[in-house]
Amino acid sequence: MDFGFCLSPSSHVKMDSVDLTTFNRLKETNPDVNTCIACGSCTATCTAGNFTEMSFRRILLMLQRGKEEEAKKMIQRCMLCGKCTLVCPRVSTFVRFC
Amino acid sequence: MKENIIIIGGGAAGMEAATQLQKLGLTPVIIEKSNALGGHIAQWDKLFPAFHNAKDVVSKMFDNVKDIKTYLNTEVTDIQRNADGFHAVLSNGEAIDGKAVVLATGFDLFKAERKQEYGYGIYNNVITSLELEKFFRTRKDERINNPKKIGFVHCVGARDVKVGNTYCSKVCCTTALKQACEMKEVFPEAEVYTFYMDLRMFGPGYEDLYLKTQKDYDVKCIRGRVCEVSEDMDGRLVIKAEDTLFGKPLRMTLDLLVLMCSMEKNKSIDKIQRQLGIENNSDGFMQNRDMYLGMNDSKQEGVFVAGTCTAPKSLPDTIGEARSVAVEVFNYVNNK
Amino acid sequence: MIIEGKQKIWADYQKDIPDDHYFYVRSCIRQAFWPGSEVTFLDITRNKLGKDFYENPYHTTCGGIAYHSDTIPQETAMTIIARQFALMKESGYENYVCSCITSFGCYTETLETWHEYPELEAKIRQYLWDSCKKEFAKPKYLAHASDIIYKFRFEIAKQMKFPLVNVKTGKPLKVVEHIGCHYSKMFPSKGFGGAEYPHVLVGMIEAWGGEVVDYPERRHCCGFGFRQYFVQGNRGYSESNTYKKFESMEPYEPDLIITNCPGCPYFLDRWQYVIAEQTGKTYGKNGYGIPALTYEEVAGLVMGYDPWDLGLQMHQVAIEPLLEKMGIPYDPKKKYQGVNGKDLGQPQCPSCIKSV
Amino acid sequence: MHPIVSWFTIYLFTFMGEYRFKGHLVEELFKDYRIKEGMKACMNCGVCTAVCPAAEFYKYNPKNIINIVARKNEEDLEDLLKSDTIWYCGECMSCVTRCPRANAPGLVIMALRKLSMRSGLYMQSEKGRQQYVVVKDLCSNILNYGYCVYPRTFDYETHKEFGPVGKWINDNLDDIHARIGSNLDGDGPGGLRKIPKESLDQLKNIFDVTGATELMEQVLNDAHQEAVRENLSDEEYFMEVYTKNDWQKHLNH
Repeated sequence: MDFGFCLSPSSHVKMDSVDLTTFNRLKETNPDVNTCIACGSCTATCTAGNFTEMSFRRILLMLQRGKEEEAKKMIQRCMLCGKCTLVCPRVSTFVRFC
Repeated sequence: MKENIIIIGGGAAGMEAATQLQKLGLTPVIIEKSNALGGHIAQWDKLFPAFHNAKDVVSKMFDNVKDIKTYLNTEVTDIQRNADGFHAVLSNGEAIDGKAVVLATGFDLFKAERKQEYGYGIYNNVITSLELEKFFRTRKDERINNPKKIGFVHCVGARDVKVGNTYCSKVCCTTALKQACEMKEVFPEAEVYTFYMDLRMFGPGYEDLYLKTQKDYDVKCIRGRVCEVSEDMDGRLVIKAEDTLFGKPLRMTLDLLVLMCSMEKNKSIDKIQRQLGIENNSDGFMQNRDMYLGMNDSKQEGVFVAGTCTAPKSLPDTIGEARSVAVEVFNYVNNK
Repeated sequence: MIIEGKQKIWADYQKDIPDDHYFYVRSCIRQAFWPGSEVTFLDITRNKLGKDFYENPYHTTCGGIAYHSDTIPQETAMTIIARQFALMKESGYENYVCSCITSFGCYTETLETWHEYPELEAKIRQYLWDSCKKEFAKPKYLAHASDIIYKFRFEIAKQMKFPLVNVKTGKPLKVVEHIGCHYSKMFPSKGFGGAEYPHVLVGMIEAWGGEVVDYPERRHCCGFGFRQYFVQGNRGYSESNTYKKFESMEPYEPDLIITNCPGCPYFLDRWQYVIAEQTGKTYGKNGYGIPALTYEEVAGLVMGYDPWDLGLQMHQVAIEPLLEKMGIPYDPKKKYQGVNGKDLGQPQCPSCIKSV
Repeated sequence: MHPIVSWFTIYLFTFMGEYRFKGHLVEELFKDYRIKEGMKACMNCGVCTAVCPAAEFYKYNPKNIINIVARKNEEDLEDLLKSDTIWYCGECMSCVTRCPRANAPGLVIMALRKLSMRSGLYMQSEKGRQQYVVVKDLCSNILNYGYCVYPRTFDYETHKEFGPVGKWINDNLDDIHARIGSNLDGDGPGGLRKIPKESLDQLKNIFDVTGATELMEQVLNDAHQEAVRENLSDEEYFMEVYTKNDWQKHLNH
């Protein structure tokens, strides 16, 4: 029977089932990915971020919350200018991942 | 006996104040309600930010006060001002006179069960930061049974209008990170999460501790206050929070949840405090004379305050105040 | 689970309500969907417990559902409420009890708001006079009808014929309690047991021999959401929230859900049917659902009322497995009969969830 | 001005980017007692979003609502009032229990919704336009029968989840209520009794003096104008709004 509505999927980040494979691989080559303090400097300075939703700190977060596809999509916006690396207070060499 | 300085409270502030007063040539008397000196810090295992043994610091303090007259298991039951200073009646039936009174009465730990949604005292695997510290000392707590996932909740009983404490309890952030690292040391396979609103790393080496927590210990800090804790079929804890940096609600199952309980004013001193005419500040702690130049002075002549009786403080803060109060008392007695 | 921890909270959150002489106000949803519940409540309180519960025929809806669907201003809802209070005073009562949880929330919110903003109270006083020429009054005590049953739960237990026990195994039934959100979430001190571990239904379950199930989504809303149900396009919200609760309670295999809000049992009942139709999933044993009953219905069952007098045939989820577990005799032929045995036909059987 | 003319003006204004309270939205919003009560200061801890049934499914975050309102910025508030966002909340008030700053996002939402309706901005969102359905159903139930929900206007055909049992109840309404002990449409006390005319008149008076009538008529008229614009009868427009379910658009993936 068509009721005119249906069950909606939950938007909760389900930490119990998040797949961290990619993030952990990234972490092995550069432990700096763990040290983000979400200050937003990378996003504020990002050349691509002026025109798109590109935010490096968000990419790191997406990878840690099981949104790998979204992260992959966003990372394509990176123009490899390297400004994020200059401004990061935790000296993350972001541009290397992109 | 007229040169006595009555120090109420034998914790870090009381002991250190007594030590310095003695060096300045006065006669401090410590009145401690419990059966040992040391206060809260004696129950602690390691100290932030560099994991020093609390015992080392405390035992030096014990050494310093070993010649100072100390009453244990004793409370002040009544205190009156007289021409020479103060007359205090003790619970053991004795009475002492003193030129000045130092209130070093410390804090009470927030009773975690008051934050009902966290289920302390209801769900087995919810413990407090103090209980975890005891575990580090004794390695005995049946609730801590090789946990695979551990969470720390910041600001329990702090920054919370609903429990009546709007203030920040200052030391819990750093303590949480310290304890998170220690848990990783004890259980290297465990995943450790902290749920914070702001990480207030206010002292020297504290920010380094934060960096180390992330980089070396792989502790995951999630920005969001834990909203609700419940228990599943297996007795594991289900928590809800918002991952506020990600902007989405988050759910997670944990084996152990540690509540970082805030400091509250030690209320067992309320009667004596009233007798001395010391008011509370807006946070419910004792009001000092001035926030900057009268931190250890009170509005009542001859009554001084030191340590966490006026606000949440770290151990170095407390020791600093204890030394400062000694100078204040010394000047007061000499100028009288 | 450490029960003493909860008991301490329950002891802290006890409110003072009188045990007699109430002005009783009905619930729109309870009357429409569970009419047997109010009939039973009044029969228990008046005839079994010998109390005075007066109903004034001039009372109306409190407007709470319209208020929370944002169709009427706050002042309108408050003036309707003031009119109800005025009727109470006119009838010579000062204890007010309502059947609806949304109402209870509105009454509490209104009284608290008036207390905090006296100028608003003055405004409503004037509105009441302008519109109804009635004298403004406030109740001395405000209670929800489930508070009354809670208060008399042990007296009811004394008259109990069928405890919440499985007669075949002798074990207590596993009962999920679901509290209406507006009972105490806004004002925790106004509910028995507070907001986090309400005792109002737990107390009934324990007094009547059942075992309480505490599951992770216990505190979650049934999903009514007012406008989220009244508009068909929004009902996915409502259904999804109920689904979330059932997924969470499923491993505990509850025998029964008891509610104190009139809306929740409707949603917890009907969404089980819709979930079954849409996904094939049922939460009871052997293709049945889990009955979601009002506290009056449960009180009636344990006291030996006939299930069809209670109106349990108005639930979509079949009640028969529960009746059999409790050893309550029933006549299947009478389930769908009207007055004097009039044949009313039978509802169709749904395809995925058993209804008989 | 004749009411019809004034509604039409509001409607035209909305169409041209004009609306009531333009430039005064913030001022108007902060007159609401629910803002006074529910809006303290937010520290972005997220407990409201964590427990929120709407945030679970919709693009909705109560904490963001509080932050936008706290900014007191006309443009931001206008955007909020014409969005679907404010209509996702279910008013369960679970957020109220938990907020450590004693905010009540649920009450703030109620104030926002009222202003969205009064300003006419609600007509610019799918979920906002639904107020027509809710107002029409609930207000007429109250004014005609004295109940918010009344079984004779609760129809199986538009509530299929009422189920086969619901259909059976619908088909045998008088018999079933008589069997179970309701006093359906009867005199005197009892469940579903006929509410006396005197009481209904008083409800109407209350609606008139407290602004409910004005709000109701505005909503019915906004809907009528929109129906005219879409070349639909009021009934067709009602069903369109009632059933429209662009659900994927609202989900928080």
